[in-house]
Amino acid sequence: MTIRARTMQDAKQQSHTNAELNWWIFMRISGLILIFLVLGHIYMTFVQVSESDATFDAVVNKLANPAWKFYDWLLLTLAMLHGVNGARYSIDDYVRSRPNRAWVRNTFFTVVAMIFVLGTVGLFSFNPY
Amino acid sequence: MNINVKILRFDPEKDRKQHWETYQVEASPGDRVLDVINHVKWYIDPSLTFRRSCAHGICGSDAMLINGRNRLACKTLLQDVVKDGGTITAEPIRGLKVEKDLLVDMEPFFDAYRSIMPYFINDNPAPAAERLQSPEDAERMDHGSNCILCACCTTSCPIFWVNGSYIGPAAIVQAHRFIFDTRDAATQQRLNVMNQNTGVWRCRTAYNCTEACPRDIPITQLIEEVKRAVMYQQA
Amino acid sequence: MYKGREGQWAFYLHRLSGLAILAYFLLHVISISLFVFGEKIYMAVHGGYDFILFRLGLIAIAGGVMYHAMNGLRIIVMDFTGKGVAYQRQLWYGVLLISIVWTVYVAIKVLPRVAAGV
Amino acid sequence: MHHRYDVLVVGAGGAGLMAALYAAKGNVSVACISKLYPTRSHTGAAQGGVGAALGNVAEDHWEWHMYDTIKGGDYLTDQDAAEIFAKDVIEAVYELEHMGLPFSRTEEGKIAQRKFGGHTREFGKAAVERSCYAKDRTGHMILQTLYQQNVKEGTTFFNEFHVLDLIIENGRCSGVVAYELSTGEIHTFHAKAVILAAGGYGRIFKITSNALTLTGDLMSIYYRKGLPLEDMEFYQFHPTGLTKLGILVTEGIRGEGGILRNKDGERFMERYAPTLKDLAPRDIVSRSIYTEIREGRGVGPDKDAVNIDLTHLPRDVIENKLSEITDLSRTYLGLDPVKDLVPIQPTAHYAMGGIPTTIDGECIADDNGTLIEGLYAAGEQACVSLHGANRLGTNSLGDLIVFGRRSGINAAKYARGTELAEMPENPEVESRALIENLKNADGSENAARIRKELQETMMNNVGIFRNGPDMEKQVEILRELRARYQHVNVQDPSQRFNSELVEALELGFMLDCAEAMTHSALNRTESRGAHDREDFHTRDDVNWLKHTMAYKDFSQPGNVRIGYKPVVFKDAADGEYESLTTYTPAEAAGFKFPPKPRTF
Ligand SMILES: Cc1cc2nc3c(=O)[nH]c(=O)nc-3n(C[C@H](O)[C@H](O)[C@H](O)COP(=O)(O)OP(=O)(O)OC[C@H]3O[C@@H](n4cnc5c(N)ncnc54)[C@H](O)[C@@H]3O)c2cc1C
Ligand code: HEM
Ligand code: SF4
Ligand code: F3S
Ligand code: FES
Repeated sequence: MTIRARTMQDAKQQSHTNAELNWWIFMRISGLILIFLVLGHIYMTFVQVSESDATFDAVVNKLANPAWKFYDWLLLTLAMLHGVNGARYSIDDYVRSRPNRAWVRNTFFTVVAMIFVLGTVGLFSFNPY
Repeated sequence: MNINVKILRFDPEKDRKQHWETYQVEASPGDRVLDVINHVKWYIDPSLTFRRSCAHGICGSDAMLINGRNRLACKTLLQDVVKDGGTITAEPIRGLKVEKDLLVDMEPFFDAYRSIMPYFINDNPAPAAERLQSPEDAERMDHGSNCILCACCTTSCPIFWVNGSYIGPAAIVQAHRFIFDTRDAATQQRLNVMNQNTGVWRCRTAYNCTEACPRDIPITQLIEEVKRAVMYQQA
Repeated sequence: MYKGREGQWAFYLHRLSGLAILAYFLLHVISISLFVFGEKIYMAVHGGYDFILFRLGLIAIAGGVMYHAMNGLRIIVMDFTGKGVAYQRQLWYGVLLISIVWTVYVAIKVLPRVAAGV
Repeated sequence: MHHRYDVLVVGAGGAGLMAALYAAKGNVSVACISKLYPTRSHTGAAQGGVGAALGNVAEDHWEWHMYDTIKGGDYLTDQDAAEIFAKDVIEAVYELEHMGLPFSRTEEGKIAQRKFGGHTREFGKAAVERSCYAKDRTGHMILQTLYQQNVKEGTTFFNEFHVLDLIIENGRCSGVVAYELSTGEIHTFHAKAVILAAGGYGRIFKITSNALTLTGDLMSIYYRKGLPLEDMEFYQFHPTGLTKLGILVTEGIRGEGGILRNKDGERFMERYAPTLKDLAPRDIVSRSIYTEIREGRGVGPDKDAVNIDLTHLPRDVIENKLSEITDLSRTYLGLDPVKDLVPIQPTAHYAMGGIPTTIDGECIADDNGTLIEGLYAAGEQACVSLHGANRLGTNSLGDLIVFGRRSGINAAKYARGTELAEMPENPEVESRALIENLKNADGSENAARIRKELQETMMNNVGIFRNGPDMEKQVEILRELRARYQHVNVQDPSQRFNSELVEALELGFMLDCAEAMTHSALNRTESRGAHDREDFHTRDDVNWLKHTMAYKDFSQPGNVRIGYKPVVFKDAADGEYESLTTYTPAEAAGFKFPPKPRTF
């Protein structure tokens, strides 16, 4: 990623996507929504109740309600995308060599995608009653 | 007053690593740091190497890390950074290859500068006299055109230190100067350069650039203005 | 270390808190999702949550989230208003204040339970 | 290493960049060699503005500008140069604007203009707004804009290359030899035409507004070839430098209404220049300040300064139109011009003299006006003799863009019509020897000490007021310093970035400039413009209406041979130019701008 646009032509060729702009906007919007989701979640599950109260039954009970299901899923998705993109910023900054960067990024994305699938499946597929 | 001047030295022909060297210098509080460093070079160790020219903060040659912050040595008075018997430290600016002592390779910095098309573009035939521009519009370029390309900002940016391809605040300041020039016709293209993944989006608003700028340019503010301009242009 | 001022530390803390939250969040999702595999496994893992250190760590995470959220707001304000940039230092001190008050509040709520072991 | 270009520009200040730009427009290959990164050049320090009779604020005509330039130059100005200049500079300023230069603006959106010392309407009646400015950083904007345009045109730059020698054989210049700072390598540049634009040499004085790098390199190199330096005795001391530091306080400060006051608070310029007062030309103001100081009316601990008073100006003017200088005095003196008086003292500022050139920028080799083929010069280091005995404020930036452009265009034209001249064998031997001598010298002389003595003695003996005995003393001092210079030993043996070596080389160049200046000044037994002799207090048009040409006399170190060149005058009939070396008032009747007593 060297910066060597010396002419207008180069500049045009190098700037064909709005990806960075879109992610930038997404970080802000998702951040705003996450304020309510995350802080609400922490308040309800950690401050008000003990973590050890998060028993199997408690979780199961809560997730029986579709509204909570949706709340949790939105939290999961937004936090995942927001956090992963944030981590990408860091990777792009600190991992300087191009091959390494691609490698680190891809491994990271794969792992996170798996966790995301796990989380989503967990939320929706499981119905004990 | 007597002060210690601690300088991070490096001679590419002798040293494998940078090392500190301390010199005792007699100086007065109103002296510039550059005066003291010159004193060391002229009367103590002539091999000490750094850039300097104008000696009053206009040419942008002598950006260095003085007492842990980027400054121009010729625009920093001793009284502002050290007391009698105290120590000042001088290191090369960060993020660029150190060539010798306080002198670094400026080419990457100027490469970034050149990449934003830092020149007026308007292919319409010019009038016989000047292109008109209101005083208010001229004022929009005031901050951007004040830049002396000293690199204090870019080399104080935590992103620039670690991310080799970030174009850096100095180049964005230059872009700002042209983007907000009502006479210029290439706003679009420059915003596109700013929209690259090496451009404005790398800035994490750390403000080191703004704090470091010897010309008091509100750099972060200009960067934010460019970010918004890119966004509105794409919207 | 470069002697940056408020902005630099705001940025480092934002990044650090963001990454820390992400790390916790990923673990959290994994552990929660384990109930797909049944109560036994789920509870086995969740037993670990009783560790004192872990629960103290959670207070830090809660504090970090508040810092990250409030500083995120600060960043958004700076991005979209000139005033935000002009008052970025004051805003940051506000962010710190809120984060500390919240962390103390969380600690007061949670610590007795940790001490009591429930 | 060996390089080949059609046109080679030495120096990347305003003059060099302008020349490179216009040479490139002439469809030839161009390279620019500079010992500094282009944007570090001292043109960036110019604050006040560039004078051009645009008439945006008040009625103005190029003839008025021409007259002011000639009168300001105390009639030593070549009037053909002044005419071309006053006409061309208007177009050149518009061209800068078209290149995007961010000028300050009038309410109608035109380029803003303000008053400046010595610029008048109707041939001296009253001050006129002629200086086109961009806040108080006009030079900075010119330098940046010209560099930008060169980036656009793709000019090849060799930055941090120090030119050490010119290759001239049989009256033809075929290139230069340069030392590359980063590697210590010697490069030869082979070219059809070479343009010199390496700036001034103010560093030979102790108190100066000039950069540490302004050491007169190319003047000295020219002089070492046995070629003449013109009018070296004329060196301008700017009236307002920050005390002790010499950092310039722009004249714009007086253009905006700043007032000079002595220790009694008196506006003393009313006594010396009743009409223009604080806006009189620089030589007059500098001398007036010095007279005040000498007569005990100075301020400051050593009573060696006077105050500039801005406190009556609106805050807005001080903060905005004069932000640069406000910033400087806050930074370096801790004084706020909004409420404090700022102590100033005259500072060595500008070389009127230098490498003699024609109005087309061609370098002149002797008293008869023989040209050196393929060699051009422009900017402060050249002497077209536009500024005569004293330069008017804002005329230097104008000089850069007008004559920088002319030499660029002419060099390209010349290069298109010629082949590369044969290079002598081993053109770099002398440069190598120069370096080897410094690296292997015996003795233990310290270059910095010699330089300091040079600067102090030049300031005292060849400064604002001059007299025979002091200057004779200085001639001896220079001989002695030169002898000591032979024993300067560069201790840093390194090849790469050997800045000690560079400083030692520069000291050698400075000694040459000081020598040419001192001899020229000693020789001119009159007072004219910036050259003020206490022992010859009046201007003497009968004997001294001529340019001095100083040649190095190789018979004995430290000797100088003096020659002369006529001054160019214009007929009242507005046609022909005529050259004069002597003058009687009767003859003058036929001239448009004949020498007159200078009052302001
Ligand atoms: C503080 C200050 C304020 C001024 N204000 C005004 C003003 O308001 N209006 C006005 O009209 N004039 C003003 N002047 C005068 C004017 O700015 C200068 O005379 C002018 O800028 C000189 O330009 P230049 O291009 O000749 O040289 P410079 O800009 O000095 O450039 C010299 C160039 O030559 C190069 N060089 C030198 N030696 C060598 C070498 N050996 N090898 C290779 N390269 C070399 C340098 O690297 C540099 O690029 C001011 C001057 C000063 C000092
Ligand atoms: C609670 C509300 C949140 C808000 C308001 C918020 C806001 C933001 C904003 C605006 C950014 C962009 C920073 C910039 O561009 O300079 C950001 C970055 C980031 N966020 Fe959040 N965020 C929130 C929650 C989270 C959560 C839950 C996570 C973790 C899963 C997270 C992880 C990150 C990371 C890793 C970054 C990148 C940091 C960097 O590059 O410096 N954030 N956040
Ligand atoms: S913006 Fe300021 S700090 Fe950055 S290069 Fe320009 S003058 Fe230097
Ligand atoms: S320090 Fe760097 S992160 Fe942005 S605000 Fe300045 S460029
Ligand atoms: S020496 Fe010119 S900016 Fe410091």
